[in-house]
Amino acid sequence: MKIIRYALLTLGLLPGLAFADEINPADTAWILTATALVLFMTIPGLSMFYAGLVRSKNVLSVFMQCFALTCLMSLLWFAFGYTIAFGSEGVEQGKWIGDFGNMFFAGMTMDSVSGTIPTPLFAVFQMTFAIITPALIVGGFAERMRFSAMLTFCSLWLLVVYAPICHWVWGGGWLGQMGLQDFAGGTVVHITAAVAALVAALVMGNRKGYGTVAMPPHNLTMTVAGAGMLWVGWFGFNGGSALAANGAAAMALLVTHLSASAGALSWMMMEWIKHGKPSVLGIVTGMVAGLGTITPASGSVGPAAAVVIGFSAGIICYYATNLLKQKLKIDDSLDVFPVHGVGGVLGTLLAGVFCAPSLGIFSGNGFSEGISSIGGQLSVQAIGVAATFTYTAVVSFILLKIVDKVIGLRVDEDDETVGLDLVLHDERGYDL
Amino acid sequence: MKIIRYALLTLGLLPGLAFADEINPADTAWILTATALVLFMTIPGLSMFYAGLVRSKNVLSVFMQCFALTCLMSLLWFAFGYTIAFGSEGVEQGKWIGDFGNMFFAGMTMDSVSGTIPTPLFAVFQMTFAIITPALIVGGFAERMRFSAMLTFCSLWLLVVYAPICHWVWGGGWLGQMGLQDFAGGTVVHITAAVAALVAALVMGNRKGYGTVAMPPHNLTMTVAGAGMLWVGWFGFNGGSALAANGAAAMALLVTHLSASAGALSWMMMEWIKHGKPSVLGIVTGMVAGLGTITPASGSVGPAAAVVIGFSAGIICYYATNLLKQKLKIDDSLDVFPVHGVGGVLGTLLAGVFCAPSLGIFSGNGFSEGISSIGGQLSVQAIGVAATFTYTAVVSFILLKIVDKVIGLRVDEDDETVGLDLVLHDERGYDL
Amino acid sequence: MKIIRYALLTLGLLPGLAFADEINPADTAWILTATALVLFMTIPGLSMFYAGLVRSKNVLSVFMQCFALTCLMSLLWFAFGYTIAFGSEGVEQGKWIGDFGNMFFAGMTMDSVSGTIPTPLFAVFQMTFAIITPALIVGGFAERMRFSAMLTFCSLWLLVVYAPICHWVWGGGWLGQMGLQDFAGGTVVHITAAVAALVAALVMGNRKGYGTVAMPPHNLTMTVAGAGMLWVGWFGFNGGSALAANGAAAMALLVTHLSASAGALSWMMMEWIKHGKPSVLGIVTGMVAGLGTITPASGSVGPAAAVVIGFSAGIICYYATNLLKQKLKIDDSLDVFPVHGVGGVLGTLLAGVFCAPSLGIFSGNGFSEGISSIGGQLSVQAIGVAATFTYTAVVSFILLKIVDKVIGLRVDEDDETVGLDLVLHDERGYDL
Amino acid sequence: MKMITAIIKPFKLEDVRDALSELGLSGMTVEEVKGFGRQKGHTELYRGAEYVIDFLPKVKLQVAVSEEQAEAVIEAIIGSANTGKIGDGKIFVSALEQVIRIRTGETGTDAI
Amino acid sequence: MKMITAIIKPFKLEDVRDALSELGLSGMTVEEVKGFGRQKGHTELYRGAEYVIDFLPKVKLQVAVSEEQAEAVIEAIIGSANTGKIGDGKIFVSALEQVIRIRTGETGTDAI
Amino acid sequence: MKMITAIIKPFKLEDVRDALSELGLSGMTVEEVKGFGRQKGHTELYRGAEYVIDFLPKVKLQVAVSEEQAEAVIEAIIGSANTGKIGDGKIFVSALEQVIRIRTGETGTDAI
Ligand SMILES: Nc1ncnc2c1ncn2[C@@H]1O[C@H](COP(=O)(O)OP(=O)(O)O)[C@@H](O)[C@H]1O
Ligand SMILES: Nc1ncnc2c1ncn2[C@@H]1O[C@H](COP(=O)(O)OP(=O)(O)O)[C@@H](O)[C@H]1O
Ligand SMILES: Nc1ncnc2c1ncn2[C@@H]1O[C@H](COP(=O)(O)OP(=O)(O)O)[C@@H](O)[C@H]1O
Repeated sequence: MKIIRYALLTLGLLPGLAFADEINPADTAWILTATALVLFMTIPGLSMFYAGLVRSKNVLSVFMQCFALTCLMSLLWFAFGYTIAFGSEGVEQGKWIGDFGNMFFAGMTMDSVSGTIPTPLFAVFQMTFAIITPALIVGGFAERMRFSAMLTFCSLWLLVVYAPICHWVWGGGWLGQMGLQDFAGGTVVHITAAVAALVAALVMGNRKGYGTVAMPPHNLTMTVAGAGMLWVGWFGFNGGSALAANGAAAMALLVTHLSASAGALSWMMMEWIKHGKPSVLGIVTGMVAGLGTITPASGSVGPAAAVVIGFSAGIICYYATNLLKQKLKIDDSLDVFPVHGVGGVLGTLLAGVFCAPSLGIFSGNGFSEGISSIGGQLSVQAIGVAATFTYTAVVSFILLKIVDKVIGLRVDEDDETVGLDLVLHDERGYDL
Repeated sequence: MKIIRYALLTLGLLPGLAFADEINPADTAWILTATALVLFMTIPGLSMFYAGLVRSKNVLSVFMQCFALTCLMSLLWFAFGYTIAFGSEGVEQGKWIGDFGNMFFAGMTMDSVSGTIPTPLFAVFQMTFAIITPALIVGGFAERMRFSAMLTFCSLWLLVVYAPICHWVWGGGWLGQMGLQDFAGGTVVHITAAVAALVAALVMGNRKGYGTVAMPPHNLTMTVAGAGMLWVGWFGFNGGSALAANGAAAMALLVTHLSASAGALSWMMMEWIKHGKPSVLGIVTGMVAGLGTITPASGSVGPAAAVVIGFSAGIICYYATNLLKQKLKIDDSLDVFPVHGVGGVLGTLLAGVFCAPSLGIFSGNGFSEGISSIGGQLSVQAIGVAATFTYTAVVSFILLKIVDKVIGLRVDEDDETVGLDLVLHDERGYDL
Repeated sequence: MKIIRYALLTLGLLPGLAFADEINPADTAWILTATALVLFMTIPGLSMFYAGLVRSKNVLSVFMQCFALTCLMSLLWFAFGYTIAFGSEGVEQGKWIGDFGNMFFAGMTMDSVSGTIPTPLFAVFQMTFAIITPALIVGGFAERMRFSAMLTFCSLWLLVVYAPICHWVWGGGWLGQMGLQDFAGGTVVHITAAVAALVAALVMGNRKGYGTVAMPPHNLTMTVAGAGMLWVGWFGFNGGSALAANGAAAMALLVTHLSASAGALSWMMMEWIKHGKPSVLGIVTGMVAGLGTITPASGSVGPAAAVVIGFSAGIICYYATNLLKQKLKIDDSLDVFPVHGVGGVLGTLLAGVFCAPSLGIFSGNGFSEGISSIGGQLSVQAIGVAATFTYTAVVSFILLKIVDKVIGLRVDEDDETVGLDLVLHDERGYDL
Repeated sequence: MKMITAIIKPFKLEDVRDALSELGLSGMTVEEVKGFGRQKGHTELYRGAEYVIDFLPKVKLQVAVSEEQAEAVIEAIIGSANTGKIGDGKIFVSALEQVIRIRTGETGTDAI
Repeated sequence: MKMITAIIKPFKLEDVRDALSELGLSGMTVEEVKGFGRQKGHTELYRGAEYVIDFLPKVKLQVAVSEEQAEAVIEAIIGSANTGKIGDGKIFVSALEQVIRIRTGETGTDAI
Repeated sequence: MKMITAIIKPFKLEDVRDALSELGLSGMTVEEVKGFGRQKGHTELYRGAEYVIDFLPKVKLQVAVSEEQAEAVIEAIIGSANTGKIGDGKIFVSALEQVIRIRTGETGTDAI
C-alpha cells in the first residue's frame, strides 16, 4: 500500500489525478477518525505537553500560541497552503509547487474524490498536519516571543516553507518522484519544525536568566497527560497516512506504538544510568523521540525494526538534548531540535535501511521504485534530509529577521519578568 | 446525502421505517467512533471547559452536574426519551411526538437496522446528543443551583422539551417535514439549551456579589484543554450527523473545522481591537461560537461559506456577550445564551442562505425538497428558530417555577459563600 | 457475532487459523480506532484517574508507573506475551498456552490476516489490553512501592499470569473451549488485575499512617477528567472486542454506556442515602464499577439487562469498598479489588444469567454452544471466575515474595514520608 | 509603630480593604492561612473514608501603622470583618521597631 | 501575651496540634512556607538541566498565648515536633501587645 | 534578637538570598503573599468582564538575627532587593524575645 502510495506520488497522481471515481467508505471512516486524532494531537495534546513545561506565568501564552496557530494555519491552508502543496485535480503537478487551482478550496465539492476518499477529507486531514507543524515550533521560542510576531512568522513560514516542502515530498514534487520514503512526515513535519525552532532560538536568544535561574516545569502532570494524548493521536498521524483502512495502516500503527515504547524506555534507561534515577519528563520525552523518529519510517518498516529505531531514538536524542543544553547552551526552550529534529533525521535515514526486504526479522516493505539497494535508498533519504534541512534553515532565518525588523520578535525584559500571560493576554492561568 | 437524509426525515422513514435491511459496516465504523467523540465532548470536554471557568470552590459541583447528567439523561433516554423523539420501527411518525413503542429500547436487538447502521448504534449516538444538550444548560445556573433541583429540572426538561423538539426536527415531525435544514442541532441542541440557560439565569437570579465581586475563572488551563476536546469531539457531532462515512460526513467535518477557526480568530480580533489584547478565553469562546453556529449548517454549506459563518459568529456572539453582561447585567454565568443561543439562531438562518446552490464559491448543497429560493428556505429556517425558541422558553420557565416551589432552586446565601463543593458534596477540588 | 466469536475461539480458530484470507476494511477501520481508544484509557485516562487520588507528593510516581508499564508491557507483549496468549497461525492451540511461533511478531506481515482484520492490528489491539491490565494493579500498591520492584513484578506477572489466562479464555484455551462468556475481559482483565492488587496490598502492608492520617485525593478534577476518558475509551475496549464494525459492536457499546450510567447513579444513590450527600468521587467510582462489571457481559446481554447489571454493580461495589476499608482495614489504596474485582466477578456471573434468550425484555444473545440453561452457563462462568481468581492469587503472591526478597518491594519509611516523586524521580508535580 | 495582624474570613477581605481605604490606608500584605479554633470544620468523604477537616481557610492581613492610627484601624477591621458568627477571627497587635521602604530607604512612619 | 511562632516539618503538624490540644489550646493559625537552613535540599533533573532546590516545605504555626502558658506551649512544641534530625525547625517568641476577638470585641487573654 | 521581615518582589528572592549568604546567614523562611500598595495592579478581562486586580504577588522573607547583625542584614536586603521602581517593598523590624532550635533545645542566638 505504501508502495502504491509512493507510486501514486511518483506519478503525480495523488491527488492531482483522481485514479478512482468512487470513494471507499471504510477508508473514509478511518480517515475521518484519523483527522480527529491528529487535531487532538495539537489541541489539547501538544499544547498541554508544552504548557506544562514552562513557568506558571507563561502557561496561557503557550496555550494561546498553539490555539491561535490551529485556527490561523487552517484558514491559510484553506486559502493558499493546500493548493501550494497539492494543487488541483487534473493538473500535472510540477517539481516545486502545486498549481493554484485550489485556492479557497475552490475546486472542491462533497463529491470530489482523492484516491479512495473524498477530497474535502484529504484536504482537512492534511490541514491537521499543517497545524501541528508550526505548533511544534512554539517550543523553540517559548516564554519570550511577542504574540503578533509569532502569528506573522508562522503564517509566512507555512506558505513559503511548509507548503512547498510538503509538495516536494507528498504533492508530486521532486523528492517524492526521486523515491524518498517519508510516510508521515520525518522531513515534512519534524525536520522543518525542529530546524525552524532551532533557528528561532538562535535568532531570538536565550530566555532572561537562562542557565542561572531555575526554570523547572510548572506542571508535569499537565505535560504527562498531554504526552499520553500525543501518543494516542499519533496513531491517526501515522496510521492515517496510509490513507486507507488496510494492512499498511495497521502495520504503521503497530510500529508507531513499538517505537514509542522503545524510545521511552531507552531514554529512561539513559537517565537511570547517568543520573541514578529515571524521571517522568525523561520517559515522555523518550516517547516523543520514538514517535518522531518512526514517523518517516512507519510505512517502510516492520515491528522488530521499529523497536530498534525507537531504542536508538531514545539514546541519541538524549545525548543531543544534553549537548545542546549543557555544551552549546542554546535555549531551544522545550528541546524541539534535539528531539524532533534529530529524531526526524535519524528516522528518515533508518527508513532507508530498514525498508530493505531481506534483513530477516528486521525486514521492511521494500525500496522505492527503481531503487534496489540500501545504499541507493539511503542516498535518496539523505538528499531528502539535506534539502529540507537547508531550505528550512535558510528561509526561516530570513523570515525571522524580517519579522524582527518590522514587528520585533521579543517582548521587553520587564515584560519577560512579569510573564507573557499578564502582559500579552491580561489573564492568569490559575487562581486556585 | 444530507438531501437523502432530509428526504428520509420528510418521509418519516428514519428510523421509523428501515429502508434497508442490511447495515453498512463502514458507516457503522464511523458512527461507533462518532458516538465516542460526542460523549468525549461532554465528559471530559465540556465539563472541563465549564469547570475551569467557575471559582475554585465550585469546581467539583460543575463536574458533578455534567457527570450526573450524563448518567441520568442516558437512562431517561433509554426509558422514554428515545421513543418520544424517534418512536419505533414500522410505525408512521406523527407531527409532534414519536410513538411509545421503543420504551426501554424494547423493540431493539443486535440485528435491528436504522438507515445503514444498527439501531442500537443510532440510539446510543442520539443518546450522546441527549446528554450534551442538558449539560450545556449547566453554564446558565452554575455556582448556585441545588443539585437535587438540577437533576429534577433537567430530567423533566429532557422529556418535555428536548425529546419532542428532537422529534419535530429529526424524528419525522413537523419541522423536518417542512424542510428545516438543521444538520446537527442548531435548533434541537443549541437553541434549546441556550434558551433554557437564559431562562434559568433569569428565574434564579444572579450569583451573590455578581457585578461587584471579581469572579475570574479559577483555572483557564482546564478551560482551554476542555476547549480542545470540544473541537475534536465536534467532528463526531457534525461529521457523525451524516450517519454515514461519505462525502457529506467529510464536508461536514471540513466546514466545522473552518468555522471553528474563523470564529476563534474573529473573536480574538474583536478583543484585540476593543481591548488592546487578545485573550485565551476569548479565542476559545470564539471557537465555541464558530462551532455552535456551523452546527445546523454543517450539512448544507461549502467551505467558503463556512468561513463566513464562523467569522460572523465570532463577531456577533462577542457583541451579544457584552450586551448581556454589561448592559442587561444578566448572570448567565458561563455565557451559554450569547454563544450557543445567538450562534444557534445565526447558524440556522445562515444555513438557509448558504445552502443555495448558485452563490459561486459560497454555494451549498441545495434547498430542501419543494423549496426553490433563499427566501423560501429562510422562512422555513425562521419558523424553526421561532418555534423551538418559544416552546423552550415557555416550558423551561414553567418547569423551573415548579421545581422552585417543590424543591427550591438555589442553595442558601451562606452556602453559596462557602461554595457548592463542600456544601453539596463534602469534597474539595484541590489539595495540592 | 459474539456467537461467531465464541465459536471461533472454541474451534481454536482465532487467530490460530485464519478463516478468511481477506481483510474487511470497515472492521479494520473500527479496530484501528478501538486500539487508539483503549490506549487512551491507560494514558492519559487511567493514569489521571489514579494520579488525582493520591497525595500531591506521589502524583508523578503514579503517572510514571502507568507510563512505564505502557512501554514495557508493549515490548514484552511483542517479544513473548502475544505468542503465549495467541500463538501463531496455522498451529493448533493447546489448552494452557499458545505456541511460541510468534515471538517478536516473527510471523507477522502487513498482509497477515486474523479473522477479518490484519494480524498486526489484532496484535496491537490485544497489546492495549496487556497494557491496561497491569496498569490497573498500580492502584493496589500506590504511594509506597519501589519503581524497580514494580517494573520487575509487573513484567513477570504479564508473562506468567496475564498471558496464559488470556490464552485460556481468548486464545483457544480451555476456558474458551468450555464456553466461558467473557466478551471483553471480566476474568482476563478485571479479576486478574484486582486480585493482584489485593495480594500486593496485603503483602506490602498499609501505607504509613493509614487509618490515622487523612489521605484525601489531592486533585479530584484530575480524577474526574480521567474518569471521562475511561468511559470514552471503554467504548473501544468493549465495542472493539467484537473485532468487527457490526451490530454486536453497536450493542456492546450501548450496553456498556447504560451500565456505566446505572452504576454511577446507584453508587451516588447509596452515598446520598448513607451519608446524606452524593460525591464526585462516588459517582465516578460507580461508573468504573458499572463499566468493569458489564465488560465480560457486553457481548452477551441486551440494554435492559445492562441497566440491571450496572445498577447492582454500583451498590455491591459500594458495600465491598466500605467493607475492605472500614472493617478489614486493608489498604488497597485506590480500591482496585472492591471495584474491579468484585465487579469482574459479578459481571462474569451475570453474563451467564442475562445471556439467556428467554427473559423477555432482559433477554440476551444466547448461551454458548452446547449449553442450554442458565444453570449450565452459570456453572461455566463460575469455573472461569474461580480458576482465574485462584491462579492469579497464588502466582501473584509467589512473584511478590520473590521480588521482595531480591529487590525489596517498599521504599523506606522516611522516603515514604517525603514522597515518591522526589525520592524516586527527582521531580515535583506542581510548581504553580 | 504597630503591626496589626488580623485573621479574618476570606470573603470579608474586600470589605476590610474598603474600610481601611476609607481611613486613607492603602498598603497592606495578605496571606492565605489555615485556621484552627472554635469554629467547626467540615467532614469530607472519599469512598467510605471519612475525614474530619478541622482547619478552615482564613486570610491573614498585616498592616503596619503609626501609633496614632492603630486604634482607628482596629475599629475599622472589627467593623468590617464582623459577621457575628463564630470564626470571625482575631486581631493581634505588636510593636514595630522600625519600618524601611526598600526603594527609597525612608524609615519610620514615612515608610509606611 | 506572647505570640509563639514555630517553623516545623509539615508531617509533624498533626502531632503538634495534638500536643497543644492536650494543654487545652485549640486555637492556632497555620501557613505553608518554604524554609532555607542547614538542612540540605534536593536536586531536580529536567531533561539534562539540573537544579539544586535549597528550600524545603515547612509549616509555620502561630499561637497567641498568655504569659503563663508560654513556657508549656514551647515545651509541648519541642516535644512533639522533634525528630532529632537537622531541619526540625525553630520557635520564635515575641511580645503581643493586644489581642482582640473580632466577633465579640473581647480583648486580652479573653480573646485568645 | 530581632525578627526582620521583608516584603520584596518575587524575582528578587535569589538576589536577596545571595546577599544574605554573603553575610554568613543561611537560615530564613519565605512565604508567598499578596501585596496591596502604591504599585498599580493590572486589569484582567474575561469575556467582557473586566476586573482590576490590585494585589500583586510578593514574597515575604523572615530572618531572625542577633542585635548586632540587624543593621547589616537590613542593608543587604535594601541593596539586593532595590530596583528603584515603585513596589520594591518594605522591611519591618521587631523584637524577638526568644528563639529556640527544636532539634537541640538551644536558645537565643545559638539557635538562629
Ligand atoms: N490562640 C490563637 N493563636 C493564633 N490564632 C488563633 C488563635 N485562636 C484562634 N486563632 C485564629 O482565629 C480563627 C478564628 O478563631 P475561632 O476560635 O474559630 O473563632 P473566634 O474568632 O470567633 O473566636 C482561627 O481559625 C485561627 O486562625
Ligand atoms: N535565621 C532564621 N530566621 C528565620 N527562619 C529560620 C532561620 N534559620 C532557620 N530558619 C527556619 O528553620 C528551618 C530549619 O532550619 P535548619 O537550619 O534547616 O535546621 P535546624 O532547625 O535543625 O537548625 C529552616 O528551613 C527555616 O525555615
Ligand atoms: N502599611 C503596610 N503594611 C504592610 N505591608 C505594606 C504596607 N504598605 C505596603 N506594604 C507592602 O509593601 C508592598 C509594596 O508597597 P508599595 O506601596 O506598592 O510600594 P513601595 O514599597 O515602593 O512603597 C505592598 O505590595 C505590600 O505588600
